[in-house]
Amino acid sequence: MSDTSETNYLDNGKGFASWFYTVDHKRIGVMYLIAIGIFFIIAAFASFLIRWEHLTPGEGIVSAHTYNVLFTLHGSMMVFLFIVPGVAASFGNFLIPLMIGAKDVIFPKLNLYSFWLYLLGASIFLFALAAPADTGWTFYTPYSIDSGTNVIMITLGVFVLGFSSILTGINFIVTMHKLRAPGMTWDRLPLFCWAAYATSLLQVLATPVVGITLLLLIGERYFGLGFFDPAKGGDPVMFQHFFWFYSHPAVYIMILPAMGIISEVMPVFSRKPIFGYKAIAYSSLAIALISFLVWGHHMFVSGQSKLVNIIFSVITYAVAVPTAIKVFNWLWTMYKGSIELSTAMLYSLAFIFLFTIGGLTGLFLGALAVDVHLHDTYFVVAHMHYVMIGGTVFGFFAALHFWYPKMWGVMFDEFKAKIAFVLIFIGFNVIFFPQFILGTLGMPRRYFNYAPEFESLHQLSTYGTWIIGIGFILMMYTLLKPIPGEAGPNPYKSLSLEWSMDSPPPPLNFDKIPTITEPVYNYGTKIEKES
Amino acid sequence: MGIYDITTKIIKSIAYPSEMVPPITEEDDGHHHFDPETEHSSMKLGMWLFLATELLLFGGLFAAYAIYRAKYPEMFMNGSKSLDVVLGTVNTVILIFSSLTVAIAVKAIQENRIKLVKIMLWITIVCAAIFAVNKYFEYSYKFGKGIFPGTDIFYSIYFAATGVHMLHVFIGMAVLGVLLNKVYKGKYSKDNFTAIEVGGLYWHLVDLIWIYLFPLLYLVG
Amino acid sequence: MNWLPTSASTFAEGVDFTLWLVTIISVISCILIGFLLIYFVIKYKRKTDNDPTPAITHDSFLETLWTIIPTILCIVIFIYGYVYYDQYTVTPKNAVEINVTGKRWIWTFDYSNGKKTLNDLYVPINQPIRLVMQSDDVLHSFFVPAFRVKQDLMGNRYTYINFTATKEGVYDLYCTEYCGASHSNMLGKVHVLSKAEYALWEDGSAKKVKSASADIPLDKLGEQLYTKNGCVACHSIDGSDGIAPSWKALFGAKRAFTDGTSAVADENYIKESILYPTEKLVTGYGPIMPSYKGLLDDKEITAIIEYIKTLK
Amino acid sequence: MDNHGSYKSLINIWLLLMFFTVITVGAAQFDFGVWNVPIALIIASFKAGVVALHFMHLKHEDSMTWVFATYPLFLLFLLIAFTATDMFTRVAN
Repeated sequence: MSDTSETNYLDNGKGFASWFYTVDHKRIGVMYLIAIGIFFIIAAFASFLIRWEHLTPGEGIVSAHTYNVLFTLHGSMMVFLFIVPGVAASFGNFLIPLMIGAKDVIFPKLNLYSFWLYLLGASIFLFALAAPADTGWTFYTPYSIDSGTNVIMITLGVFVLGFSSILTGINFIVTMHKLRAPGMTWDRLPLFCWAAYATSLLQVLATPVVGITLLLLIGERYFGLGFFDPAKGGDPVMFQHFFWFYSHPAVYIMILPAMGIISEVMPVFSRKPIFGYKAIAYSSLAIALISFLVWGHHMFVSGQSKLVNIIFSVITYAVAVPTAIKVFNWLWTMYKGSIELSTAMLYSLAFIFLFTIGGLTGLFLGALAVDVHLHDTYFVVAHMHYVMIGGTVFGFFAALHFWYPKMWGVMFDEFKAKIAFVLIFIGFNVIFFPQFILGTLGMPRRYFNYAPEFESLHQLSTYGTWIIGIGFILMMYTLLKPIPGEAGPNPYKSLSLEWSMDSPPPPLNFDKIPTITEPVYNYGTKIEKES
Repeated sequence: MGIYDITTKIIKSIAYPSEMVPPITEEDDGHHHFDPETEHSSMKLGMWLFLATELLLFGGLFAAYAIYRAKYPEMFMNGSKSLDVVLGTVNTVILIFSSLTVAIAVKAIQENRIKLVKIMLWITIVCAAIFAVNKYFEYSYKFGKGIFPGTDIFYSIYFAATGVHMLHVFIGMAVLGVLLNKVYKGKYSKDNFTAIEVGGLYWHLVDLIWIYLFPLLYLVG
Repeated sequence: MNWLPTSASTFAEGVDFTLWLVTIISVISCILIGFLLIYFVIKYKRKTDNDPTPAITHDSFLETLWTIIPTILCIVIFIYGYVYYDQYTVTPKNAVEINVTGKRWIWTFDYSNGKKTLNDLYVPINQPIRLVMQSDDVLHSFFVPAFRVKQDLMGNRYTYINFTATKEGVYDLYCTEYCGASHSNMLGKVHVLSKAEYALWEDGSAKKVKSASADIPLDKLGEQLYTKNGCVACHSIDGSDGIAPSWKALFGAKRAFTDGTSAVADENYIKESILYPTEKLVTGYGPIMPSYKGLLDDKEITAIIEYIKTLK
Repeated sequence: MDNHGSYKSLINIWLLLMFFTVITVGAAQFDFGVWNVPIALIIASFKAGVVALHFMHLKHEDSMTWVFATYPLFLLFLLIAFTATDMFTRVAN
């Protein structure tokens, strides 16, 4: 499809080796995209089975043990193989150098090694499926010490994946410090880069703690170290502290890049500068810092002391405020704009709405008295999925559609994509909204069986998976079958740097490093009062 | 908005030293290189970030130590007394000495004194090896007395912390070995010494961790 | 709309109040944001490809507004959450203690009067209760939706729950900390009795409360006991293999034990296994079953044996 | 570029480190009760600071490196502080 004289990054070399040994950040980004896509499909399939099992109370299609394995597989694969590396490693790799005006990331080889480590970790993880773990993705002790399944392999896989994540984070941070084009000052940096920067900070500083925790868990199983085993004088709550010290910031590793994507999409389709650039940029950083201070809100009923519960509850509400600010900023970006409802824009709007619900239901869980009732029920499941799917996955899909012309140089069928969006949006809400009610009614999570009075809500939830499933398939079909013709360098008339070059971009991005002279979201006519 | 302006100032004061963005030099072998000054400062920044990671990796062990020491003071007292202070002290001296030799090597390569670099790196690697051998004797002595990881929480922390540290010593030896090999091949000079400096940083971290582990495990009995 | 379980403890009111408060705040915010989204999309729809747009980059008043309002709401919600939580964590002076043990996948309750029950907790109405809980193996969590109380149990350390039941009835008890294959079968019932009924139960005439169905056939009674006493958590009745031997075709079968001996599963063997479960272990299974000595009387044991006989 | 200090100053630093090693081993022979750990940690921190500042040239690094070198210490403090606060404020309510 490339009839321009210059080669683009996709044509630059053919065959397996030209991809597998590439140091081109765009190709590495695309490889991540494919890999996480595959894991997303596997993990999503596990969730279809889980919901199917819940169509009726009692044993349906799988046994209790298989059910436990399925939710462990779904959770750990979605978290460690899809959503944590997901947006940051795929779109981060593809976009950061393009956006800051660099020819590549600062350590191109390290970038490739990170990808290989990701593959290695994923292989170990998949290898563990020979006797898949049934511990849940949280690996809580002493159950994970006790379980007869292959916990060691799966945690080893996560450990290796963690290193991949750390190295990618280091690479991005240093890239953004050292390789910004002349004139690309911090206050002109695209907000996706700000978000990626905050994400990378979290990856570098939070991941090692879960690394040592999982290493100690392995030691616990091999040698009986006893740190987390009450039978040996250890404390299982300490494991939870260490685990959530990583896993709460990890929630922001998952959501921040999606927030960055929304901050890119909204101005383009509203033809307006992003509202409150500084507020969004700094609230990303603020979230990156405060998110280390709230992990204990996952442990309000775990036997944590009352004092610490109260402290964590206070700080949890502190982290809610920057998030709320972001939502209003995105909203106000549309005010007096010229709004085009493209597929990417639809996903972004859905993101704002669903993420709002996800965030607001977080207020329930942060309130100590209410959390005592709602902890470990379906309410938590629904809340978390509203943030992770309604937030991250919808943001991810927005990115898939938004940068599609840039990545592949062609366009997709907007009409079909919008139908897919409607199905996914409806299906998602049908799955997870009933779960809020199930939760307040007291339906515990991770339950193979349930009481008959919950049947109708469970069935509704299961029907939702069928709708969303059709939506996914239609979306994949739409994206895999581009419409004829070329996209051109800038079909959306965006002003950011990655749209200033050919689509797909040439192998080295820029012939000559550009000099940036104006803010990135310079849309609209200048009638505004200068700050 | 006052708060944003203040934040801007803070962030600018931190971030702007690295504001000067370098040009990119010619592309000879298919992909490009950044100019040496950028590469030098980037690799150092990257290594410092990695050291931050390593520190937090040990952080979990330090946290476990702090908490269980407060919870089981008797056990830690007795366990600590049973460790061999002489061997521990010898290892401390060895490791600090090896830190010195690496620092000298980093200095020497900047003055193009290749021979001195070789000697210093050799000494460092030998020191690391002696450290490992001492640890081997220490471990086997413990095993002989029927003390294993899991005997009690103190010994679990002792074995876990020194074991993970030992792993870093081995990684450090491997890194220094590769560097030494490249020095023999003449790859480094006063214009190209970043790798040695960065490898040295890693070795200093191994020393830093030990500086804390030694008193916490062996001395405060 | 019925989206909350029955409210049957003093703690439930506070929780429900906070829940309603947050719900109202959330619904209003959600409607506001949803409305603005749709309104903006319709009002500012792109008409031509060159619509003029103003370059508004910020607005101090609005930004201050939407920083301050969420902050205030957050503070209010925190305070309510804290106040009611504080009430819940303080033990009243006249509280009656009951010991709770969680073990895969059975709840055991030990009362101060020497009584012991499995999976059924009996409490008098309007009496502050303090549960002193511990786990025998992995983590469990004690959750009674009607009381809005929940607390994890772990080994080697006691955790506590306080509640005062305010409404007679039978309420569900769940384990909410994942604990393995039969996690969703680790269920129980909390019986809130009037003072008079409780006194009756305390007197030892527990059976009057326990089974009003003294007339039903033995094997049917056995079937009830099978679910009620937690046998269901480990022993299947369809022949599928779990953590313990299946009851299907158990009666009359030859059992091989870990010590090399073997026996035929007759009435006496089954009774012995119920009372002294770890004496003779069938090969391939661990010593995990608790003794039912003192928990089941002879008639109930006979009923269970009759029930097993029906499982061919 | 990073041509800081001389060989002699490096050796002096090393001698200082050796001196403090002797001090810390010596101090361990006496029992200061609750002060045992603080004393050991203060000496260790001093040694670690010397290694970082001089051997690792932190003295000559820019502010960004300082941030990345010290922020993990803050996080480590958080991890220990919160976990320990939990462990030692658990009361039977």
